[in-house]
Amino acid sequence: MSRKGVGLAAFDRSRITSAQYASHGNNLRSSHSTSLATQLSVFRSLLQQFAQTHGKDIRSNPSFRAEFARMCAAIGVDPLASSSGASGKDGGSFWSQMLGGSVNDFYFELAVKVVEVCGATREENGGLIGVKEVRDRIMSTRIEGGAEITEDDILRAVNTLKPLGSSYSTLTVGNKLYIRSIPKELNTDQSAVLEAAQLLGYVTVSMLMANLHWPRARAKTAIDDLVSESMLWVDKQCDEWEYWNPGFMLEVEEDANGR
Amino acid sequence: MFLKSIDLTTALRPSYLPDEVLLFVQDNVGLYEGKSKIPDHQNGSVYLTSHRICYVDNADPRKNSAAIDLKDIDRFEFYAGFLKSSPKITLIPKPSKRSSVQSRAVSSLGSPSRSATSSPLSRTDSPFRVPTTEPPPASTATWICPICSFSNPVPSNFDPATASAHTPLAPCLACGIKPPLALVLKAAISSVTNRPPPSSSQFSGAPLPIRGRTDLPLSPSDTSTRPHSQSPISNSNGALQSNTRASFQCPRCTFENHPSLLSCELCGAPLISQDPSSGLDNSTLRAESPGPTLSHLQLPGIENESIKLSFRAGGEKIFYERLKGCMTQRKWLLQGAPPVPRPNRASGTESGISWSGTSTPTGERMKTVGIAGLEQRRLEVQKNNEIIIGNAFEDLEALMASAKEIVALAESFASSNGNTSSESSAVANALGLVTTKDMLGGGSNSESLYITELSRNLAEFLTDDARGVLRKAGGIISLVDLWAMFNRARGGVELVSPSDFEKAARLWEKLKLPVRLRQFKSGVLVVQGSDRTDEKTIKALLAWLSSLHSVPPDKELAWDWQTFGRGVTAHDTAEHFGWSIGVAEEELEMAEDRGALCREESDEGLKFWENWIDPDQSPSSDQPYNVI
Amino acid sequence: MTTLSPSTTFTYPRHYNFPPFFTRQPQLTTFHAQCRKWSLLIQAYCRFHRLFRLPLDSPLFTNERLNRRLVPEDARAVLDFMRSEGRAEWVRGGEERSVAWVWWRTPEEWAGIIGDWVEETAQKNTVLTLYELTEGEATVSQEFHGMDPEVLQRALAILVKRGKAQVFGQEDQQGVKFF
Amino acid sequence: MTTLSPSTTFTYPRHYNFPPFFTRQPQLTTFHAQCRKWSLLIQAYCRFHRLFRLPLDSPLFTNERLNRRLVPEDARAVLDFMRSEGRAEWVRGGEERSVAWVWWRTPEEWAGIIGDWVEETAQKNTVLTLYELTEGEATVSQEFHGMDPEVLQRALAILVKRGKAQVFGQEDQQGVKFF
Repeated sequence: MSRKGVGLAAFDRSRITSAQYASHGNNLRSSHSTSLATQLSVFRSLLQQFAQTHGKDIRSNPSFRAEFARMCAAIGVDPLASSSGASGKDGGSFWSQMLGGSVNDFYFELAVKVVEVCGATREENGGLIGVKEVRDRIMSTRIEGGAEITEDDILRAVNTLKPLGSSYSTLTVGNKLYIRSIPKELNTDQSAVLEAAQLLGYVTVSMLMANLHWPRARAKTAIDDLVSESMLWVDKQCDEWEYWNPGFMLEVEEDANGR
Repeated sequence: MFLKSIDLTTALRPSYLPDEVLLFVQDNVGLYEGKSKIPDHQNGSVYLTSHRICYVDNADPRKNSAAIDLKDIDRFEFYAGFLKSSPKITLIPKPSKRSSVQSRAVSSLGSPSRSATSSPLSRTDSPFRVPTTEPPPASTATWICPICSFSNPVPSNFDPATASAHTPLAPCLACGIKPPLALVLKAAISSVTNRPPPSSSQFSGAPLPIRGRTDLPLSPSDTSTRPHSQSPISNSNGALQSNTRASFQCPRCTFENHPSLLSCELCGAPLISQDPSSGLDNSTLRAESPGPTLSHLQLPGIENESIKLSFRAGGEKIFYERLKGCMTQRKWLLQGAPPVPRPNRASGTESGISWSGTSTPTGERMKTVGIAGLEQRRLEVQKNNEIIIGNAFEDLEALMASAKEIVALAESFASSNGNTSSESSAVANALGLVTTKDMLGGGSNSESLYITELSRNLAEFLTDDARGVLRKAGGIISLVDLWAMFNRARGGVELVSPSDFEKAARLWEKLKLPVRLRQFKSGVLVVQGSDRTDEKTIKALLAWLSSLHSVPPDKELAWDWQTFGRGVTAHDTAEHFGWSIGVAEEELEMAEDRGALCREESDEGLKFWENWIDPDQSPSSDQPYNVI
Repeated sequence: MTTLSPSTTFTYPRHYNFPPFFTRQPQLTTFHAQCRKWSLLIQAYCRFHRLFRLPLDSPLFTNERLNRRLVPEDARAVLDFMRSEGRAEWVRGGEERSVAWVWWRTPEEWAGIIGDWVEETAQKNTVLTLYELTEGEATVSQEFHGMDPEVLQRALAILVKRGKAQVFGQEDQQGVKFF
Repeated sequence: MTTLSPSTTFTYPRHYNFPPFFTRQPQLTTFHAQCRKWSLLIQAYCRFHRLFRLPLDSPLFTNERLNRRLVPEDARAVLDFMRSEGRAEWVRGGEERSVAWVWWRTPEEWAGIIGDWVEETAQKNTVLTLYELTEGEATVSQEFHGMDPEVLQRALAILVKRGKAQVFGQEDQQGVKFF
């Protein structure tokens, strides 16, 4: 606006232009909202049609499920946020209304199973359990033809538990994924010990001192802390006590049956 | 007054008779007697069940809650409200002197509300479900799509007479493009001329002999008009009812639908009465009030006044529909009747693609839908048994693309008008599209009725003595475990999401329910009775620990256990009080924090003892002697 | 868990090959979990081999392959735990707490089974000798066939208390009448 | 509290047999009470055994009967507490903070005691060798008999500061003159 209006004329002109701007703003906004409306209806119909053809795929096919969840995360939408039952007056997200809760029910049901497995093994592993072990236990109780469950599903199920208080979370120690169902965190020494135990299934004080160059006292305290949390079991029937990770109870080879 | 007082459960909700099923809940409702308002009955929620209508007051539920037995109601009228006066339903009691059958017959006939369908009269008691057979080829009108020349059936509820620019048209099945209005009009009119006489677009309620008629004149692709943005409250309580799920019977083909469906799965008849305007809060712009046409007989000398229910926040139409369904079913008579068969929810949706495609006035052409639609059509024909996941991903791509656009638009929409000025949000509101991301993903964060009902339901689940969930958990249970237990009890269907569960739990305090949510220092959330306090817990712990002074141990102990007693682990505490180990740890650490306990770490794990190191910290321990 | 496979060998659970399983865990909560696992294993083992008594030096407590052994005093701790669960009892007589009854079926359960069998075979009001009950052909197919005489006594004593039976006769020639 | 019983063995306070006494208490108030109790015990122990220095791995910190132990780093925390009370000091040299002086009697108190003794025995203005002071027959009955030479130095340094004494001579042949 290089031309600088002066005096009353300027005053009028500016009022007119601001009116124009306002009206322009308005129709921009209305066209905006209408385009939003069309987009919303298109999305609704697409979702509806998608639900018809692929609703059950989500439940049965893990790779499809992973892709679906990944995309939702990509656009920052959480289909699991609200219950499917909440398709009430103004509750319930598009997803739950349209997909009829097949996504919700699958993940929440899995999360319930995870909570039950963690609860049952709390005594023997102190609330720290490998995702692989959780999957094995759930798969062993699954009825035939039930949905195939992957570790990725379990991690996603655990993440849905966030709003229920901070006790459930997932963590990686070394190359292994764990689910923690207790609020206490592991300190660096303790996770280093657990990581070392992943190799052979156990650690000894001298092994830690040799590999991690720790003084005996430090190795001993880290191990004792884990033992007192039931996160390590001790085998005293060997010359140097071996501290085993309880997760290995399931991984010791299958064939070694009988004496 | 035929209002009776009712007793409430611990969750301040009407406690139901054994076979009574809750059909509908609606909050902020007021009661009128005759013309005048009933004092302190003006703000509560009304529960419609198969036997009664219960009113639970918000202010003082215990004192002024009331119920009306359906069997006392002679007839009921619907008043859709005008300008400021909110919609009401008037319940006229039976004249107590003579229950003339004649007047009853008149009344049941006399209320053909304007609603699209009135339930067929000759109802066999157990509504046997029509088998979902492959619908026969459409005999109704079809229009040819100008784009892909696919012959689409004219939606059965498309009435050429009242059709106008506003009537939503179903897009073409193949390419998803909205047809021009003229084309559909022409097709519909041409079909009307050559169709058999009783062809009024609205299926009149002629009594249908249920058995044997398989070739129902159904149009396969019946399109229900644009479902109200204000979708009816899914029978929220029904959905919450874990075992018997109240279903909603379709007035036209008596098919048992899932309460949350808007149009019947089988015949597509709209489950709630039609209302052309699709505005969000349609209480203001209402066509004409569907009042009863028949002038009701003035029976002289009715002593008890009629009761009016005034709905101040909508939901009256759904209430009216459900009440009508109830009154016809007269469930309270079939005391011993077998329960309504559960509709199988997963009824094959393969058979009919119920497009609920909506068209918008501007009919903007959507490229992506067209092509994807064509592709989908071809695949649909070829793919009957094996599932091609490949195209599923394609659909997923299309779906996600449009979702992405919405999110982008929603964000730009919010940012463009910055302070979302009231006027622009009003526009958005009017168009029923205040789409923030959470509406798309997380559902509305407003305190919906669903959450409050879930909250009450949860409180009941906890405190109901038969199940004794809270009692068995020792009076305190972690929120995660409760969530798992609650969903486990629902048998894996319609599960409650953690975030809704937590929202419901946070409402207990406001709803003055007997349970509380509590957060420990470590962040763990637990649920406990509202009367539970730390002091009581500490007293219980100390009482137990001091009792160990007199219990001789089974094996030799190295310390003077008469003086010091014994250390207890979280596991021992959990076993003694019935807590979970997690809860036991938290309570012990709380007691330690308050100075009542001290800890011993050893290879036996962590043990807690009475605090003999600093005895004057522990609350006035009754032992007079100072040990140290 | 172990399924009672009709095959000849008893299938051990996977944690039978987990070395620390044979060391009494110092941590009390861990030890409790260890006891629960041993209790299930011992019951399954005895059910499979139809053993009613288990000595502390039973081969079950030694895993040759791992060269690990649950030493008697730790085994005693486990059996004490089972006693608190009502799943074991120390056999009186002989060395104190060295052999235990393992109730993979409690005497009450045995009483029930015998009672049902009597009802099914309509042998009420008839007299059966104890020998007949556990060694006779009639009961070959029954689970309580070849049952330990002492356990049989315990079961019958329960039936007597319930007023469902009456035991008479002396030492080895005892008979029982069911009502 | 513990009385300096003339008998041969040191009597431990009752809480020495209270297992949590050996675990560092996370709750602050309880921890302070724990430190105060340990401080009194350490001082009594050292006074009884006439110890001036205490290493972190001293037998005092291990209770054989309870099979419990105050681990070195917790012991260090207790001694730090005593240092803040003026009842302990880390011995310089050697490993950092691994041995501490225990002032069951502070150097000032020692200076006072020595000063009084000198006065009583009217040995003012006479010269005494350090050795004589702590090892001589004259001081057998005195508390500072057999005192740690370094502590003696500290005590005398205080007297010098107060102008009550004058130390001279070199390394091992030092003497002191009192005024």
